[in-house]
Amino acid sequence: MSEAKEFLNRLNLAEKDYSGAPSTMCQGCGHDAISASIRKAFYDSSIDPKQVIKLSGIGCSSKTPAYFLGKAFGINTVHGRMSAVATGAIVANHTLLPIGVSGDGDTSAIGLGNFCHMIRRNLNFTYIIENNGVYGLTKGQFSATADKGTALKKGKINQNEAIDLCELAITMGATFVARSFSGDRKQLAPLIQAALAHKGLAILDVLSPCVTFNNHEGSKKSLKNIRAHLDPIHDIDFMPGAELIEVDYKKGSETEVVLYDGSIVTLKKLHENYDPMNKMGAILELNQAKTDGKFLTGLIYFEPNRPTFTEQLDIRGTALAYLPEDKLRPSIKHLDAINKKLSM
Amino acid sequence: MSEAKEFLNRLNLAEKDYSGAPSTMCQGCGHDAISASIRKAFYDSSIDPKQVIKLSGIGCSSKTPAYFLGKAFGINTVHGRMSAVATGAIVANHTLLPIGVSGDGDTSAIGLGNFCHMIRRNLNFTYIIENNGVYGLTKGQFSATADKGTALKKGKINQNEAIDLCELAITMGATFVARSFSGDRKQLAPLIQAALAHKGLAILDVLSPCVTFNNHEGSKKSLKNIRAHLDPIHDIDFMPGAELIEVDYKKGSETEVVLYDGSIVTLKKLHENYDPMNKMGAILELNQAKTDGKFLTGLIYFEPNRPTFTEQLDIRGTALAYLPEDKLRPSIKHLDAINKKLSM
Amino acid sequence: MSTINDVNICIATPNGSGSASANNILFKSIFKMGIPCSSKNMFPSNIQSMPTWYEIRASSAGFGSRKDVIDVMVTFNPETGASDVGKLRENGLLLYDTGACEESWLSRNDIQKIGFPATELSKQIPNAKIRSKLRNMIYVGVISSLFGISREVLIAVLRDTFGDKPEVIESNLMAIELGSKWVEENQVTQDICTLVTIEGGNKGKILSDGNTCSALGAIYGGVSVVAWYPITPSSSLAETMEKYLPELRMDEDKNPTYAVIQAEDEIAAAGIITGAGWAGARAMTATSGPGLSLMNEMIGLAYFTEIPSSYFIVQRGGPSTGLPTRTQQSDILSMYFASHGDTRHVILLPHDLQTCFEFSKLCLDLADQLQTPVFFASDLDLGMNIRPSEPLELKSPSLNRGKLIHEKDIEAQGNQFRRYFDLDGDGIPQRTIPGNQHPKAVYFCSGAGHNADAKRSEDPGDYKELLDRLLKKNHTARLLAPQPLVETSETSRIGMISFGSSVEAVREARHRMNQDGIKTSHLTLLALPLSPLVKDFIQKHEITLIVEQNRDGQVASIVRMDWPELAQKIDSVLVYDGLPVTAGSVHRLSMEKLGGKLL
Amino acid sequence: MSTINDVNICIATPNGSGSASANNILFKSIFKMGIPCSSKNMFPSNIQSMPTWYEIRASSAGFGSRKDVIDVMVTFNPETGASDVGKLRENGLLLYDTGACEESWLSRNDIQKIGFPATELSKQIPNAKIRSKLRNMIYVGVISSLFGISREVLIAVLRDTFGDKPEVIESNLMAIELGSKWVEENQVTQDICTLVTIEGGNKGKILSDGNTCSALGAIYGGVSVVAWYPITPSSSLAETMEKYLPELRMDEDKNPTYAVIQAEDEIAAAGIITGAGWAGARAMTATSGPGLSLMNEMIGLAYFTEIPSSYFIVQRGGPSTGLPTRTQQSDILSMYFASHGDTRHVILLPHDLQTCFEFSKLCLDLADQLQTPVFFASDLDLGMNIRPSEPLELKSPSLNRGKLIHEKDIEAQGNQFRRYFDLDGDGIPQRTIPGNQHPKAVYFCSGAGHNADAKRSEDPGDYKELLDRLLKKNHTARLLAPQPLVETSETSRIGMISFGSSVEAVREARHRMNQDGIKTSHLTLLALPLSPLVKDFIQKHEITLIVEQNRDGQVASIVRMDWPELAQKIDSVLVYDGLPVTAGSVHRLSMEKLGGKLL
Ligand SMILES: Cc1ncc(C[n+]2csc(CCOP(=O)(O)OP(=O)(O)O)c2C)c(N)n1
Ligand SMILES: Cc1ncc(C[n+]2csc(CCOP(=O)(O)OP(=O)(O)O)c2C)c(N)n1
Ligand code: SF4
Ligand code: SF4
Ligand SMILES: [Mg+2]
Ligand SMILES: [Mg+2]
Repeated sequence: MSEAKEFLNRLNLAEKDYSGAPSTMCQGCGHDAISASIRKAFYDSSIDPKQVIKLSGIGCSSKTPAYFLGKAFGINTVHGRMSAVATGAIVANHTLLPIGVSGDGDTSAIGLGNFCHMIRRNLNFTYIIENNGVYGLTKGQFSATADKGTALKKGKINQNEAIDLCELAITMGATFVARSFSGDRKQLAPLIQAALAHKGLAILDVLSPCVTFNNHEGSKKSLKNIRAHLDPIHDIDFMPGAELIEVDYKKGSETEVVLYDGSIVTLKKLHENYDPMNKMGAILELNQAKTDGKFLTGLIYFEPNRPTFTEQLDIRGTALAYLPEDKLRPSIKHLDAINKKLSM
Repeated sequence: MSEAKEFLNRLNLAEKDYSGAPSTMCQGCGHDAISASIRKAFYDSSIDPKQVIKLSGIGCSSKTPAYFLGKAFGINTVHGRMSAVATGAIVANHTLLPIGVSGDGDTSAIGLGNFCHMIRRNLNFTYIIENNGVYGLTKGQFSATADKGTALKKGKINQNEAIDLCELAITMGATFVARSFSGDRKQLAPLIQAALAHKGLAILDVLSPCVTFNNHEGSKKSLKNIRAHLDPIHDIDFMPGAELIEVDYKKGSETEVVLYDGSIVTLKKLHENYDPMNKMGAILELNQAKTDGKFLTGLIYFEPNRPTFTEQLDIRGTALAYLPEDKLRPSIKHLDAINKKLSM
Repeated sequence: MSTINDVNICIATPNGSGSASANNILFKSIFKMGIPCSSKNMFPSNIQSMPTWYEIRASSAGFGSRKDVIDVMVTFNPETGASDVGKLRENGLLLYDTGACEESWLSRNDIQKIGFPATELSKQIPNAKIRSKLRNMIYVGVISSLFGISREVLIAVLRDTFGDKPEVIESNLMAIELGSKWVEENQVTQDICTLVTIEGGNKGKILSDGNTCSALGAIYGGVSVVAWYPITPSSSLAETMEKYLPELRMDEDKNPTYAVIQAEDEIAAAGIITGAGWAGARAMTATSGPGLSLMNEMIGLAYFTEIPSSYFIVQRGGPSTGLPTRTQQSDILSMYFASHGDTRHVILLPHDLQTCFEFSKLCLDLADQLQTPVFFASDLDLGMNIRPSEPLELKSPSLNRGKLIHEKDIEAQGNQFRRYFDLDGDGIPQRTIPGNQHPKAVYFCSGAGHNADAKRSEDPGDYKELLDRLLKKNHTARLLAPQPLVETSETSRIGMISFGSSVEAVREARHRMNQDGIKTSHLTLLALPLSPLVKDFIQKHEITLIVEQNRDGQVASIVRMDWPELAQKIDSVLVYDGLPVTAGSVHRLSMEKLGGKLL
Repeated sequence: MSTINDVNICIATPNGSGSASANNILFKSIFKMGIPCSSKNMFPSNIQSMPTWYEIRASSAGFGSRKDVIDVMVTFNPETGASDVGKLRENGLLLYDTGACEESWLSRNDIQKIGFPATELSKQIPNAKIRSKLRNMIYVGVISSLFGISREVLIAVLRDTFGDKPEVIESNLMAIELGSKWVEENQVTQDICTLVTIEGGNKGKILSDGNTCSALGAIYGGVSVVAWYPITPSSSLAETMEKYLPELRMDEDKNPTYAVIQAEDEIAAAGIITGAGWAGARAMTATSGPGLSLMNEMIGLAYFTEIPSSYFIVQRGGPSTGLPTRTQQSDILSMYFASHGDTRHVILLPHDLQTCFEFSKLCLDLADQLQTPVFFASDLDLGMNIRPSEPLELKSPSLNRGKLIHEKDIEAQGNQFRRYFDLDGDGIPQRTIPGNQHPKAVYFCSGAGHNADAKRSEDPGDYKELLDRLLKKNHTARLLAPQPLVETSETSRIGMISFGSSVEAVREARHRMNQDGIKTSHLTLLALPLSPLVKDFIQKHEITLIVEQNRDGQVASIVRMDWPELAQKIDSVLVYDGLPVTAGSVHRLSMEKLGGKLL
């Protein structure tokens, strides 16, 4: 009996080393496909799971961090507050690589305010929204990303305009904003790799059909309708910095974005003149796509050099969580001086 | 002794009929000037105070509804939740004219998520933000509208980009978005009149210097700095619908916007080609002003015909709060039918 | 020994596999036979493929709580099969699919086992798409034949359920017949129980769940603003309102006399009803623990400013996310003390479908009468499990809006109105609402300190007066809220107190204790703050056991706080594993507690 | 009868008028004379022009609580003048500005009155801009001359205060001299009190407030993540940290060993410290009632997932916005039961500057040791009022990180680690943090039901086991938290219990009761849950009065819940008007309570 040779990445890890517990999603749920892309992205980028932390809120989507990278620490927080908890965790240990998964309900409804403020801070964080336009776990009520005119299974019609989380993220100052589709692993996996390599906050709004509650006729976020209206702005490739050195990467293809760790994102344009580093252009294009009833996908906006939150706080070196006692406690001498000052 | 003749409006009310309790703001506080403009707007528009409800959150700004329209019912809610409380009050009684005052801390920090969702619903509400870039009532900490690079009195420098509440409001789908300055009553009062006449949500972001905590050198929201960088997009005039009938208003001046109640807003352009009904144009112009370090003021964006929240809910006729018992309770017959159905 | 109409059937399936419909039909069929019955759905916090158990109990004596013994186990979930088999009582009956069964399940020799080829049989269903769902109907067929549910009853239930979809009725019936034919052809039998039609049994009775009845109660209670945010197990309360309101509450111009708002979060939901309450609408929200936690600040505002508002809390396993699809009564103290500062709240405690219906209206009434947030405290078991009941009865004739006064009232009392003045000595002031045109009607409402004239005040005297009056109002509520139901027996030295979804289990446990020769009295608690009748009851008995579905004995704590002098006369019986409480556990724990005290 | 060093001076001004600085200088001068003294600032929820009262008490016996009698009233606020005069004791001294005085103020004939032309005098200050502010320094001058504060002391204090700004010192001194010269020239005197320097008095002592000492305590306690949202009266705690941290907590590369994050709201602040605690940092937030209400849900998450986190709650007048600048102890139950579900929390109760300093570190320690949210409960009086104290002393030598284990620990215990397993029988499991490279270290943390191995579980047994262990942990805390300080006297039948900012007033009240012939014992409560020593104490006394600054007797409620058998041996003394509690009110209310019981 000959065993099939396993493919290993630069850390000598196989893809299965990036797996987690068995999924409890409904069969065919978009969220499972995203988990698969996440696993692939980490594997392809040869990231050590022990250096990763996983976070989430509450929802079907928010359960998924249990289903990838079982060797990484993870936390399932409360509904809508992943952004706050992540802020604390990342400040406490900025040396780890954090990835978070949230739902559209989690992010755009109860969590909206905290989400916006996390963006402002440019937390170094990859924030994936598994966007199905409904509250899956509570059985299919509209979320704030439900498209106007969409019908619930039971017939109710949504009267509100959907919140476009990409547009909002750009407006709030996000430094990496992408949209993709759970079913498009070829686009999604490199986008996640790029997001992980990005220094700063990366928002990925991933359309992820809820096959149980939002996959009927009349729903704009059904698998069929999304498929029919995808509008990628470019083909995307990602080459991790470390690998570049080995393969002696040949520059010059289409548009390249070099990330701070030397990784290269290659974008083969499908949209004429689209410049992902132009904020106003990105917002215009998003609005045009909305008018056209299309789902613009790809790396929509990118700003490489803004200081991250921990940089703003001057946190460098040892993680705060690992500082030894002698770094954490001022000397008695200082206390004497303070007492002296207070006694005057 | 001859008494000075009082000027009366169409309701035979004098300006003092629009006054409230004496202010407890610091002397020179921008908020007091805004209260004065609010009084003037109501007086000029001949609105019956008994038909008005006033709402606010918590903060110096949020105290001010006590200082105008003493004859109107008012409520001071909790920090950041005016939007939610107003939603309930307006749904309960859509026949009244609601006006709310909030602060930048109230709106852009703790209240941001609820603010965004209120906007999405297009609540029929005039929402004034008295924007001073600090938490006045808690003694001058930065709020989320503090400009990047601004210094606190004690020296701390703000590292974050300010949230531009006008841009955000437009992005979230507000149907009336204006910016003004507490010291510019000539612009502010007609803007408030127009906001009150607007059918839908009107956001007024009013720069309102905090003379106690944010009026020093190094602050971009100091009285002096605001004054020096105001950039009005037009001169504005407002003519209430009711008066039009009387004075046989002559059309044709500059740009006119006719509101649903027949009122007319006249905008004399100062910015070439500015069209307040173009969403993308408005966002571009706001961003340009930011780049130029200017405070764009005037009616920045306007969309006249979107159904309001209560219209979406089909609420018409008698206010829910005033429905008599026979309208509120279904008949016993119906209950019998329900029992029957449940027994099958 | 086979019984007549006494059996507890547990059906174990993965959720989302179509079993809900099968179980429902089975349960309704037994109900339709006139047999006293009840059901419990123990489902996971998940949408598809995780373990669910549905228990159907027939009880000739009419006990409706979850039975602690499983007589029949249907193992349709491979994941839990092995442990499910272990839950069967001795001589119980195991029903399994021979096509999806593991050897280990069959190792018990002290039980009856009937394997039937459900997977195989289901292949005869022509439409392959629905085959796997209809596999569940096969066990319905098997059970109906084994236990004696007639084809006619099943058909009637299928008709009631799928009314206008004959093709659905047909395919379901076909699957049922596959199962029952298999039983008949193979001449399989059991000696657990025979289900026998009771003529006139369940006649006129309804089948429903607490959330549905609460929803109807609120609609009949004249609610006009509903704001909510989805959360299990309260979502179905709001969603049922959304279902019924359009047919029940349109005015003659076809305009709704209500608004239902799905808010962006629970803080907004609470804010919306506070705004609506201030403006004069009867307003409510529905939520569970996590939402309640988020609403604390707004509840404090409504308490301090005296704004009527109704909070329907359907409790689940806490703290935190906890067990979101399991039942508990552990938010009592959270409601009672909701908000920072000195607060005390009024809580209504329904325990069956009729009180769910009635107390919903009462909640809106009391909120108006007391001008404060009032809580309606249900739980997942009461709220979501289907049970029989007499038809819902509209008892209170009209809406009580309390001391809400209008222009003419102000005139009548000499053009005087003081918003926060205790005119009647009951702690409850008069209230006006926006839109009132009387020049004296206006007041400014603020969550900051204020005096009797609603003017802001930081005066220590004004502040203390306000706090004291709020407490007085809470005392008024002791008598205004529904008074407990007391069943005393002259000879019993033991009292028992229960509330909510425990009441039915306690009734059965007392019956068992009575059989053991232990007589007990019972008090059904219907509201907090405690009525003086509770004090009387405890005083009258040597020992009173308070049965609660929480860890900390939350109601008992309140008794201790209120009447410390009685503290030594009470003890707690606590069941808090998340499953609906059984008479067995109440019985056992009560005997343990009494053991040391009386026996 | 004039006293020596016994006087209570109340200065009434509009806030924001520059009086804060004048009052501060006056108070420090008395302190510098070595006289035992204390101060209370009663300020409005407003920035400018509303009534403020600042009380300075000199007490030769060394009592530091607010005095219930006002000996001297400085009426510099026209708005409150009339009522302020009414607060003066008989024969008290009224000081007023003849240029800003109303006739009605002078109608009392049972008091001494000294009017001085402050407005007029202030015109001599050349810089018109600062004239109105410096008008306040004139009363400082008047008082110093009337009561005997020397020029040297005043100059020294001005120097300490304005150090590097000679021109400010000069202008202030000029204003003071205008006042004192006026007294000398007019030969005015009083017979209330003479202030006499006590050599060596206050030597080495510091003057500070609780928030400052808490901030320092947390910094010395090794806090590394602070997240907060501004709210009175807790803001100054966080802001003082921001002030001290840069000088105290930079590593050798000049990088901070901390992060202070001004969050966008309290939910985020709680979320941030929860995330930081999970990741292994010592993390805290500071807030007051409304913020606490908003944090409920996150506190429940931390409780259920056992994440260390520290909540510094500086209490103020509630509920709702309440009296935001007044003091209270009314959030005890809110902290104790924070979050929905069955929860019990640990609360530390500092009562002076040293315990503020010590317990801050202890709070961080206990959070790590118990792996749970721990509350540090201060209040506005303790947190914001300046008082003297012995110098802060660093008592506990090293940080206690509890059962936080690393790679080598897991190896040492045989490569085994079970996150939620009660290894030691104290309810406290071991904990790892992200970054730990041991293959067994990893766990997934969830607020949903989980088993001892941190796997999600809806099993009723797992769930109950978890809830029971959490309660066991809380019992462990009874002994781990600081034990009460007990002063018993053999002969006393009466016990008194107090905590926080009441302790000092109770000390004085007991002194007075002692003078009345009533001996009392005292227990200073330092933490919740209650130590068994509290039980002993109550048992030993016929009656124990629990003194609290809230309406509902919140700590007494907890005593009743914990030890119902003691319930009849306790009673409550409740002061809750928002002002710092006085010995007088405690004395009076205690006597009332005892009246019916013992005397
Ligand atoms: C405070 C609070 N409110 C409500 C809920 C109930 N709840 C659980 S998941 C969820 C919505 C999840 O929707 P989304 O984030 O879109 O995730 P999805 O299930 O669609 O992947 C809600 C409302 C909760 N857990 N906590
Ligand atoms: C839940 C809660 N958190 C914090 C506070 C304290 N607080 C009162 S006002 C205020 C800020 C007000 O700032 P802003 O809205 O900008 O109003 P301004 O005073 O500047 O006019 C804060 C944080 C509060 N009242 N409630
Ligand atoms: S309910 Fe929807 S979102 Fe949730 S697991 Fe199923 S398909 Fe996915
Ligand atoms: S503190 Fe600032 S915002 Fe508040 S009243 Fe004074 S000037 Fe106005
Ligand atoms: Mg979703
Ligand atoms: Mg502000």
